[in-house]
Amino acid sequence: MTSEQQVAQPASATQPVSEIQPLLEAHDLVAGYVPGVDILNDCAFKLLQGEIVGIVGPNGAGKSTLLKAMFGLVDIRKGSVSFQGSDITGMSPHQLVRRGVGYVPQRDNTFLPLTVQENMWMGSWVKKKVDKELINKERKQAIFELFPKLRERWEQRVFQMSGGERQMVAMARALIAGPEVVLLDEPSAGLSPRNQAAVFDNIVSVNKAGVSVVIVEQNARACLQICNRGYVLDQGRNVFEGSGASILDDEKIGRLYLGSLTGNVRL
Amino acid sequence: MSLAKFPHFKRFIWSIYLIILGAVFIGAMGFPVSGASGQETSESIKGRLEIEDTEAQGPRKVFTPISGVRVTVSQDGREIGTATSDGSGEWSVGIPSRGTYQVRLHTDTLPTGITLTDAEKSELPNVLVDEGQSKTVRFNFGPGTRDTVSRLERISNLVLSGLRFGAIIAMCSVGLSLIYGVTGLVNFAHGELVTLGALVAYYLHTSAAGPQMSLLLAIVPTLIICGLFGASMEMGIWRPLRKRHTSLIALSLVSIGLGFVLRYIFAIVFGVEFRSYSDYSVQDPVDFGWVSIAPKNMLILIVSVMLLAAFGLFLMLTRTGVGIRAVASNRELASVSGINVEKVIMGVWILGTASTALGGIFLGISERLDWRMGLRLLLLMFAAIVLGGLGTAFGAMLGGFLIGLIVEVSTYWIDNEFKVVVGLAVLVLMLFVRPKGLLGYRERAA
Amino acid sequence: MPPEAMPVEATPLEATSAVLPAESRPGVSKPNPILTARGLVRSFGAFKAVDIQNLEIQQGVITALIGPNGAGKTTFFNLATGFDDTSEGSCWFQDQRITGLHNYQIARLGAVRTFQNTRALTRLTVMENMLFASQQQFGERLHRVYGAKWRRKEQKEKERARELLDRFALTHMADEFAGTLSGGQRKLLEMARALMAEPTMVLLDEPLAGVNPALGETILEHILALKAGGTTVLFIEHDMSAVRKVSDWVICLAEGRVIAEGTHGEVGQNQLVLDAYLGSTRGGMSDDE
Amino acid sequence: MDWIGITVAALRASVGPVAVAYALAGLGLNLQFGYAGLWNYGHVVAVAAGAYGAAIPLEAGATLMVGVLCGVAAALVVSLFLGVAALRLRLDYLAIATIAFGEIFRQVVRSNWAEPVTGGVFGIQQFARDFFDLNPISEGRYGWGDFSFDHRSLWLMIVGWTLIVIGVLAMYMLVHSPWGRTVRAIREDEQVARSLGKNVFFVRLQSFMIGSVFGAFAGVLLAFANNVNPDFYSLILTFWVYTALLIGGIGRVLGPVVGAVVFWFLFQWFDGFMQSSIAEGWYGNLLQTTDAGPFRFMLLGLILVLLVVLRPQGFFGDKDEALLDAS
Repeated sequence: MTSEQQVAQPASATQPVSEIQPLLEAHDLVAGYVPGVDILNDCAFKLLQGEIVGIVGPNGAGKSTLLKAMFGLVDIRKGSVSFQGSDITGMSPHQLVRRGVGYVPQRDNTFLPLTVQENMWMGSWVKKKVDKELINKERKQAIFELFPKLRERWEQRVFQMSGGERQMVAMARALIAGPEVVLLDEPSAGLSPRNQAAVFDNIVSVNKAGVSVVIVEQNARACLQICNRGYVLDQGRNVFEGSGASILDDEKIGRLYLGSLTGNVRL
Repeated sequence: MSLAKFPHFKRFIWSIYLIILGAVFIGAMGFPVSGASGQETSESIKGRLEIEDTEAQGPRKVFTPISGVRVTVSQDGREIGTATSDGSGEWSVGIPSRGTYQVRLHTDTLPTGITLTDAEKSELPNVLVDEGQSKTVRFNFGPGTRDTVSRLERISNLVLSGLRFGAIIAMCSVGLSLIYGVTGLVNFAHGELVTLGALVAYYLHTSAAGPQMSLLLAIVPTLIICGLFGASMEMGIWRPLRKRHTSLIALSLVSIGLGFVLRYIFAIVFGVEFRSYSDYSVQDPVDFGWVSIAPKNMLILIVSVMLLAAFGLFLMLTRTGVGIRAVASNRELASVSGINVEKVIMGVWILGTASTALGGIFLGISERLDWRMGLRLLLLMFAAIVLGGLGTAFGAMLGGFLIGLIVEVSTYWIDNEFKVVVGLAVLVLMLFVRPKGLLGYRERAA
Repeated sequence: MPPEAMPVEATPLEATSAVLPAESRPGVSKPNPILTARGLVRSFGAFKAVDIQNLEIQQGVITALIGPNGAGKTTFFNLATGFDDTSEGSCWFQDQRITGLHNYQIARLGAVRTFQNTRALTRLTVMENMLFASQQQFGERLHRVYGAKWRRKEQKEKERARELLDRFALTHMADEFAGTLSGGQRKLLEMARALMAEPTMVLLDEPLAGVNPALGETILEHILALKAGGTTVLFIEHDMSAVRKVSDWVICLAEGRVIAEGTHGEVGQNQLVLDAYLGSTRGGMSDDE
Repeated sequence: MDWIGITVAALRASVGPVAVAYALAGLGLNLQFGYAGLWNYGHVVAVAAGAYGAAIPLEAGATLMVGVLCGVAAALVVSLFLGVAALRLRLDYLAIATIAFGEIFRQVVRSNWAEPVTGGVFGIQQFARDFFDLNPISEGRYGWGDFSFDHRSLWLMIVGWTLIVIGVLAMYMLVHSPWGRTVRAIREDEQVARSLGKNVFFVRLQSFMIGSVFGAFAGVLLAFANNVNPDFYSLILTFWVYTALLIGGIGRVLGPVVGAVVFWFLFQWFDGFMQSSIAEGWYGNLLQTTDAGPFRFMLLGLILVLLVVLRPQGFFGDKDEALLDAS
């Protein structure tokens, strides 16, 4: 988004994944909402600079919980999360946003009674130094490049907008703070197929602009197609990890975990 | 015991303790503990006897007081009390309780040359006094050029009075609505915050033990004290309870209990009688043709409107203001956007209690002070925020003015004693017709 | 695993006595419809979440409702069971127009639904959860509370509940608070509870969501057992292998419309369905078997 | 300080007619709030309707039976009206609507306009002669030492505790019947109840109205004990009943009875303690004798706060069943 960010290199095949300093990493996470019930059991996750990583799995596998645990929305009972090499376990969301992590929740991801512009202000809340002027110019421009539709909707209140447009506002809200990485919780949920395709295209362009992306998706196949790597979760555990293509090609994984009709589509 | 699950237990207990101690301390220092607290009835009937000086020059009317006139108050033939008008023409008779009384002016005690405008009106047969009211009755003397009040005049006066009352309700309920918006708390102790503001100002201004600063000067420290009080309540009580995921209904019960605690502390330290600020307690209305209004009330109306407008602009235009609206609309999302929600909630508590306290001071100036003044306003504040839309600041402002207007103007047709009933009826009606309120937005189902 | 559960050997079609419709175009009429929707629309402003011209659900068969996220499957469920307000059109359940009826009235007619997120009544015991569901609670009417009659009735219902709990392997939990059950057990309880109401038709909203594969198999067996017992099943599912295993008929929704109907084989070949899922026309479909 | 005297006086209050009335009102509120989950902050309406409904016809010369029936009928009518209107709302709106309605009711009955019927601010006195004529106990004081009651109180207590025994039995059967199960299930999740064919609104209305009947009996008893005075039926009464309920434990059949007894014990004890300690000059001139009343109310408010925070299950309840704690 901003010029000081380099255009990241996709994880190169020549370098073993383990030797690069990961951007976001989680070890042996145990977490849950209700006391005594762990949704995540020793879950691990790693994201390298510039990657798009997908997290897929059946409903209730703990995909969203993993995302929320890394973002400080769920109490972590065991394990650790680190970002850019420093420990961020248990930090609250607003601290993480300041460090450069963005997050787009699945539902209720826009401020409905606020205008698009006000939503953007809220997204850039942590950038205290950034005055309205800057938002009006640089960042607004960058957002308009990604989501041209928001230009005409700028002064409109979000509750008057359609689902696809709201999803754009939600993503733009997370991006306007200029994060290193955004965590997207089911960005395509509830959208029409055309809008879904547009969302995935948007994610790719966001990534090209230098932001690493983590996506949790039900729509596994569409998601994995744009991912460098993917994790398959079940019952709060990692059951498979590999490049997007390798997950898609794995017959057994496809049948057992990807679960949807698309599990049978061969590309 | 559930102590183990309540990490902020100590802080909680300490803050309750400190709140009580602080209030008792201020009270003990500030209010001379008088035997007056036993004197629970404060209803009275009073008046000022004066005659227009028709020969006076200039645009304003000049009145001459009439002294030494005897007035008798009786009820059902029983004499309650008698008073004689003093040098400024004023008289006052204390009465035992609310009810209907007869007031008779002894025409034989009138100075020579002065007669009643309408000789038949030496006795007023139906003077209705409300609970705690100090009723003013008027006798007209002299030839009487304009003793009949036209309908238009009456209604325009009621509208103005309604706007004044509405401004006070709006000032007080913005805080209630915003606190509901950002935390979901239905705060039944909000009325006590109104009282607190009025009483702290009383301490600083009127009380013999206080610094006795002028009322206008006292407003600033009052708002600071009340804002800090709101902050300490948030820190000590509401935040720990929220952290513990206490249900909203339990929170509202806590607020009810807290309301009791505060209210009875007020009763102990302030006493149960009605009092007034020493400044601005009596002011003659200024006549503007159709309407007449006391300057203090005019000022309250203007200042409130200006402050509310400024607050509205703050909410619309500044980053913090938009942040407050953002937290009110979606707390979770605000937090993941990087907004320090706890900080915003704290800000709302401070702003909310301060503006409520100011509303309390205004109420005290324009009416009177007592330990239950906020409680009496509480349900009207709820009516205002439900009418405007729960959780929105603009709804509370709009609702406040509307409720004030409705309540006051209704007395044109309906008896005075049903004022509050009318306001509450509007609340109930609104809940049935449009629960989301006038300015509430509907969330489109996904 | 419950001992009585039917082994999944016979393909669903062989177990069906009902004759499936000959054609498989959207909105085809079926021999014995139990639930019918005509011109059913649910709109939010200009956006139509559900827009179904014509849809019939056949009695006695297992119908799967599939479609991408946001296709309007759950909204259709809500409309059919009275949990949402229909904007236009109507639904019939066994020749009775149910649009405009209250949701509980529809349930009393015999169409009982479950919810996507399991909803156990946590501070009631498992047994109470079951008994509560029964439609024949004599003592549920206030004026009978102080009579003696309902106790006998309750005893009978308790036996029936116990049988069902046996079938769903929950007997040992009968007197525990439902709040203490694990996620999978809650899912089973919810299904058992729906059966306790003796419905003629059950509408299951993602019965396999959030359950492990082994429990998933069990639930599928229960679904097949339901059909064997004469209950019509309509279920929403994402997992195609599950759909293939149990469903006789598949209906695919996308953007609120029925885009395809037929056996799972036919629907699986349908280009529109593939497009709806993929959002583009890449790839083809191949059946594993 | 006369510790024994204070304690005996407190004990006397804890079983006296007013505590009995609180227990009855609590039984009703417990059904509404504890079992049905209805956030009713206007329970005082039912109590007041019971009191006025009985007092007005009795004063006009109706027989005792007719009077009591009128009281109950008045509560039923009022709660039917309120229930039909308010039970469709979300629960925090229900709280605001009921509290507003309570105040409307009070202001109307105490108004000059209603004075010919309700007695306005003065209320209605001396209407319960029929009730006390039935008193089989001959005049005098009964009891041990300070723990004694006059024949009127004793008669009220006999009737009241009989009503409580009947009420507790009736409530026990009610909540342990299939109907009670439905009520609790609706509290847990109304959507599930609807999906299983239960008429949620109707069952809620039923529980609301039954709760009001208990409130009405409490009102009738209070009216016999203390005459009828409109300002007695302010919102505060509702919250004292809540406090009593919280002390005894929400959602348990005996909770309100235990709670009312403990509440009135504490109420009277604090009062006695404050009176004597102030009289003995414990606080210098910080507190006067007239402050004893407010101070006692303040302490009770504090108890309400601490109970909700620390023991939402009540003094005697089990943590797992704490209804208040669930978010």
